[in-house]
Amino acid sequence: MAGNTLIEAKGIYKSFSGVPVLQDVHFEVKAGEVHALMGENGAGKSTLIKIITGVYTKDDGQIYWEGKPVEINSYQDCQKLGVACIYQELSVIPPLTVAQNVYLGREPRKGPFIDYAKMNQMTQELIDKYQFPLKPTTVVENLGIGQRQLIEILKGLSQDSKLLIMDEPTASLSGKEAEMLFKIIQKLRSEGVSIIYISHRLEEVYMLSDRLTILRDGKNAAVLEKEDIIPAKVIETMIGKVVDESAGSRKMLHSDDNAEVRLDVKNLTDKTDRYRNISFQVHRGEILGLGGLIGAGRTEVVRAIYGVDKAASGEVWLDGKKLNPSPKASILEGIGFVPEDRRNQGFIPLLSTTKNVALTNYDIVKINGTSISDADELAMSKRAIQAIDIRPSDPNKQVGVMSGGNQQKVVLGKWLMRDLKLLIVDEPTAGIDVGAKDEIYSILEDLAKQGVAVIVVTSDLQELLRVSHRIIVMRKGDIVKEFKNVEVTQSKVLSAGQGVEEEAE
Amino acid sequence: MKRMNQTTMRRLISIGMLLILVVLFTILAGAGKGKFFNFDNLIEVVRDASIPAIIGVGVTFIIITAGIDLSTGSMMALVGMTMANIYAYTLLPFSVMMLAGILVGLLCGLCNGIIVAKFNVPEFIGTLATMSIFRALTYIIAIRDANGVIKSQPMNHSQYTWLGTGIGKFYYVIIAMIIIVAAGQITLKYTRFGTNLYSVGASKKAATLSGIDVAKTRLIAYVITGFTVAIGAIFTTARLQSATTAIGMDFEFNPIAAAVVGGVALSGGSGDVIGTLIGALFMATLENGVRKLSINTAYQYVIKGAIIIAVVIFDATYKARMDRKAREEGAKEGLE
Amino acid sequence: MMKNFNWSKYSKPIILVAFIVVLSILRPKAFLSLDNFSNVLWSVAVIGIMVSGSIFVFLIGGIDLSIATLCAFSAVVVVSVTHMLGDTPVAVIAGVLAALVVGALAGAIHGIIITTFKIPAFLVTFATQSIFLGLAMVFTNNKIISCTVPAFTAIGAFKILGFPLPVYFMVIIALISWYILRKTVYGRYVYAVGGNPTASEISGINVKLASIVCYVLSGLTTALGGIVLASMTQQASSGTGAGYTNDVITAAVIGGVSLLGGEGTVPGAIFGAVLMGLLNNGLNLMSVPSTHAGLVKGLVIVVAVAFDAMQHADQSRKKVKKVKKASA
Amino acid sequence: GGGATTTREDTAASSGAAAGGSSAKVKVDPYAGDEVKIAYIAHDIGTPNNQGWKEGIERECASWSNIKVDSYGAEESAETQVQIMTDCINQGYNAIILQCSDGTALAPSVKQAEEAGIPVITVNLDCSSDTIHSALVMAVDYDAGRMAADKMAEQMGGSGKIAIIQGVPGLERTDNLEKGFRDTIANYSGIEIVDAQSASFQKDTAMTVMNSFLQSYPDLKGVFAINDAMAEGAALAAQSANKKGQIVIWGADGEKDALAMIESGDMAGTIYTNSWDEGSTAAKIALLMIGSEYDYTCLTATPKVIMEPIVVTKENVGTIAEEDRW
Ligand SMILES: Nc1ncnc2c1ncn2[C@@H]1O[C@H](COP(=O)(O)OP(=O)(O)OP(=O)(O)O)[C@@H](O)[C@H]1O
Ligand SMILES: Nc1ncnc2c1ncn2[C@@H]1O[C@H](COP(=O)(O)OP(=O)(O)OP(=O)(O)O)[C@@H](O)[C@H]1O
Ligand SMILES: [Mg+2]
Ligand SMILES: [Mg+2]
Repeated sequence: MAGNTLIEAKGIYKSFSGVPVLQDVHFEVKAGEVHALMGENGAGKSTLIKIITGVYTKDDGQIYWEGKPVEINSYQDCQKLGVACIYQELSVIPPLTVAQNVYLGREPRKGPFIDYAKMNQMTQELIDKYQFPLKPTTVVENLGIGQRQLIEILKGLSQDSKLLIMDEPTASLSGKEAEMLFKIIQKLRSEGVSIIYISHRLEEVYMLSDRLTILRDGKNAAVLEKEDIIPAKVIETMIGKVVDESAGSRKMLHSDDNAEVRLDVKNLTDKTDRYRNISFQVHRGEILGLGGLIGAGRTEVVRAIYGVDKAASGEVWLDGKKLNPSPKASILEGIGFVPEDRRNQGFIPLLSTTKNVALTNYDIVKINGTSISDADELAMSKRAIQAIDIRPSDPNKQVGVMSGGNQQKVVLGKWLMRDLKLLIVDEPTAGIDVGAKDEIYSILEDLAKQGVAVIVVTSDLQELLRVSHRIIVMRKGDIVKEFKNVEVTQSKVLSAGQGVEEEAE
Repeated sequence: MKRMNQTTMRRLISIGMLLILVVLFTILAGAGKGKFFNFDNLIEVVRDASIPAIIGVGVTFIIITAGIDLSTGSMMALVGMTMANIYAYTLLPFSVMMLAGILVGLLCGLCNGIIVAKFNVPEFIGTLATMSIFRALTYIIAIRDANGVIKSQPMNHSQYTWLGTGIGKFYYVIIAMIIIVAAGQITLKYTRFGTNLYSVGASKKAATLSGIDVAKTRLIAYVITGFTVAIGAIFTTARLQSATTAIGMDFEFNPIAAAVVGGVALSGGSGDVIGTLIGALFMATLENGVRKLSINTAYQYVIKGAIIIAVVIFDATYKARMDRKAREEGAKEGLE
Repeated sequence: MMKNFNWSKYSKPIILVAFIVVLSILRPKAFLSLDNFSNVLWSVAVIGIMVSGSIFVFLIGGIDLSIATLCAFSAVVVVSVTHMLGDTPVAVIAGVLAALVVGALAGAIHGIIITTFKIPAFLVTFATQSIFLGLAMVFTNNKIISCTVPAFTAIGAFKILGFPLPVYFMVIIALISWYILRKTVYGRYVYAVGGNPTASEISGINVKLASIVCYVLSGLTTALGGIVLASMTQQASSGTGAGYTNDVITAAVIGGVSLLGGEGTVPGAIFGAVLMGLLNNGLNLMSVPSTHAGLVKGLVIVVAVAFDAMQHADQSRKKVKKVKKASA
Repeated sequence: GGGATTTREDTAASSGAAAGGSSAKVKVDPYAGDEVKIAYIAHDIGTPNNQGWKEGIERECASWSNIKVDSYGAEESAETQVQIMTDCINQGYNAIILQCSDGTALAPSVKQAEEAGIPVITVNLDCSSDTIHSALVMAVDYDAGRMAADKMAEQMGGSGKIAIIQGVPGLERTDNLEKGFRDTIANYSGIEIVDAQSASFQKDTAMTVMNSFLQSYPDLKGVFAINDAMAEGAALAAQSANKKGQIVIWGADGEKDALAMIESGDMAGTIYTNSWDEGSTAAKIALLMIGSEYDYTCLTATPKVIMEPIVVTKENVGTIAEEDRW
């Protein structure tokens, strides 16, 4: 199937602020293949993609298109060649409609004017073709992150390109949408379109890719042919150690009903009906998984528990004490919260790791009179960096320019510095590499062992099964199912989320 | 479709607020000849709004890209003084004089664009600097009398001053405003450039990743503003029948205020030219109406400020409600 | 060695030193004297005082267009109250306190309106600018009210070690402001709120309260600026402080404060104020005609800020060669 | 630019310009108790002079209950002032007292008002000379500059260095004042004008400018500031540099504070005009014009009422009574 070399990047160098990110990288994609690009967080995958698509200027190296050297200085240049790219950081424009976003810069025109009727119709055709839950005229700012990801994908698909690059397209998709995407990818491949596929979800990569390039610390680590893509080997090449990635169907860890109840949520109901009568408990040392499709209302529920949004009615009790939730009160009561939208809600991009880590912890940082002890603040951030291996390990690095995975570690790291009773994590590993994922899982498990109650909201079914002691599935604002001390499979959870009862039960 | 209704609703609300203001002044200052509410006075209000509205079209483009232009007042003076020089020292036809003025406006806009978009100087400070540069250039080319003292240059040739008048009370400047506002609105809503403006304003990074030439888009917005400023300068000098170095002094906040009152967010990515027009009308009504109250100037300032605050509070409260509703709609849509 | 030099870090002191060197060469006698430095500092004192407080507003991504008229209003308040209470030293103290209260109140009103209704600071302060001007006119009946009470004029003119009091005020206020921003928890919160209000909210910061305090601090220093200005000129009117809004914002931005919020330091802002003071002083000493001064000033500002912006952008490019060599 | 300007032929303009004439004049007689309203349109309502004029006008009219005065400020902008003029014409004011921001720019509006039968009395600044209107009440700035120069030269003993503190460039009034001053100083061979800097009419800026003058010219003997606020600033700066009374500092306008500083020896002199008097004179003329048979179109020039500027120094400052200090 795979034919001649379509695009080739040779001897690519790139550095930011003097720190080398890519060194002598070689990367080659053949016509009609799905080529996966893997590597740890910060390995330089996204940077390589941005160089290929002209967003960053390379420091050195050469790119060849169908064997001929080309200069790509802007995204338009690569569009002309027939390359489309779905970037990791979403590039949808919130004030525009879905259709405007999909055809941004390529709007169908009548004379000098945009032909909106045609554009909406073309978008509707695309939506129908791929069956995405979208409407052409919806303004994007009113949509959630998952839907925005779908728009981004639609935009890439609409370009009929020879090469489609996808940088972590499934990071904020739930199982159902991801399945749809995989089908689309397979269809495109059969039509001869080349695809560069970046993901931290290994099973996707194994399933989809024809070849695999692994980057490590900004250098080429390996190029594997389909038959050589063996999970253990890939992981080892990527991160230098072996991680157990096996999971599919397994028995829940034992969830002990007799353990002390830490969190008791009673009849929580939303003002605007995004969830209703939510009641559940989390015990000491228990990891509760919260599953469901995009838009099931899980995020809203956990935000209400933590106190970012106020629920219309219902109560939240922690260790037998009724809470009046607000972020500040929650923090002081021993609740930690990792929001799903990392970039917009998780951290302060302009500030350093140190200041981000310390932000929620000034009640425990040493303060002389009114003056923060810089040394103590720094020591705390060094502890966090050490505890979850944040890279770069420079505590003064601006978090805004760090890779997504490391940003997530910073967001999580600050909660590990305090004594927690309850930790809520919403999509904790979106866009995080296997190694780091594994670390995060073990951090969550460690916390649980220490008696912390943990709530994990995740759309990654594998993850849900991997970490949860008990699973609650939500659908359209209601709790529809609980899996406790039973055998669960991904498909059972999925069908509960979709509202399809399995006959097998 | 829902969103369509929402913008329409908001538009209706802002028109409503304008009308309330008109009614308020009609009650306080009276209707009929010599009062607030009569044709002659209302048409003057529109006339007063037209220069900020015309220049506001360009400024709206810039603000939509999350930029700002503080140099429009000085730019007006420079354009005016350029034309005054041609008027005074040459016998070139007026059309050539006006073209030269427009050219200067475009060049000024280009300067701003280059400083801001190419050299990445923050908009506020970049255009604050050009504000003093353009004013200084105006002084330098100012026309001086035999003693070397700067003087105002009359430009009272009837072939030019007709621009300052109208067909009866339908002033040409109002007609120009309607044309420019319409052109601006169409550009904004129905061309790629317009979409690009919104994209750049919403997120420069996302716009870059979508293949939009961010620097070029911003630059063109500044150049367009240069054009609208030149048009504003032409109508102003035609009405004043002269050009002075003081034209446009402290003017720069007027179009910005018109835009912002009209719902163009300074953070970029939202608003439109019609909003700016309504904002300009609102500000002009306020200025004019407060004058009719026959109260001490000092209190006029207080009342003006208080009304603006009251109105924006109302608008913000309303907008917050609309936005929440729209998000809920969006969320529901996602479920289907 | 030189190649490793971190230009962007030191660009500000370098620009300052370059300026001083150029002026020293061009106008050695007039420029290089203690008196002149004292004068320059004195002329930037008011801007320095005001920018030390306004920086809080800029750091949370706000802006204050009412600086000039609030300055006028508080100047009017201090003088009127002093007159009202009989021009005694105690009256002066009462006047100063009254003006500070007015400033703090004005700031609180700004903060409350802006945060409660989520209205852009630009609009609110654009409106209050008009209100403060009106109030200043009401209180003075559009006149200049002068005040030559020694206890009052001393605020602006009394000298210690050759430097007038306002210079010390500037230094003290700047130090306090620097301390708050650099050392206290509240300072950390200000940067966080400016950098990402949503994330700050989730991190348990009372974003609303933190923002209101920023506006109050800005109001306080603006009022103090007004008091000092009134004392320096021995009078107050609705025109006191005209032009200071732009001067304060310019000083802050030249000093590296981002009007988008989250970025900037007090030393930077003071640097900006001093640079502007030196620039004005230089233009005066060089007898540049006022018609041309704006041109020079504008160009210097553009070049200085563009230079700073380029330094940021160029950082990455410079190191390339070294990396290549290392890996070759 | 400089040099001679070109004349453009305009056949259309001269005809029909004064066509409307005084026919539109409304028959009212303020002295007979008819309701009358007068508008005062200031360049900037917030300055002492403008306030002085305003109060002069108000005092003059205060004794008549049938006369109403409204004051407007144009925020230092000719464009705004033109808008207010149009507004006042529409409002049907019986007379307008106008302090032009810019004589040339306001000329069309003045013409329009007169054509509508509303007498316009300009104060302090004429509108362009071919715009004939009811009256002009003014001080002659050029002459004032000359008088200041002569007196200053005398005080300086005919020799020494002088620096000028200017206002905002390009304003006709202050430019004329400076011109008169310079022309006269040129007659004194011993006196040299070494520098001229703008302080934008601001007292605090003037202090800074004065400080740099003191640095640049240690032997500076005289300073002429184009308005009193700046002269006061210069005097304060001299005071704090321990040069009180050593430098001959002059201002212009004659506001209250400046007179006090002359008394205390901080300033050497100023040009005094009585703003109240000017204002009330303008108001008197306005009342005469309203409803009179008087037809301005038959004039060949605008009638001028010259308010004689008075040179004030320490010797005669005492003669200005407290109630004449504005
Ligand atoms: N604009 C930038 N400025 C400075 N440093 C940057 C910038 N973009 C990326 N980097 C740095 O370059 C390195 C590589 O980042 P890149 O985003 O390419 O990683 P990645 O492999 O895509 O990681 P992830 O899997 O987390 O997306 C990181 O260390 C990151 O901090
Ligand atoms: N900040 C927001 N802005 C706009 N819409 C939002 C926002 N947060 C949530 N929504 C919408 O509310 C709906 C409910 O979302 P919620 O995030 O609670 O669901 P979820 O089960 O957590 O799904 P997800 O997997 O997307 O996180 C979503 O469809 C989303 O579109
Ligand atoms: Mg990446
Ligand atoms: Mg969620």
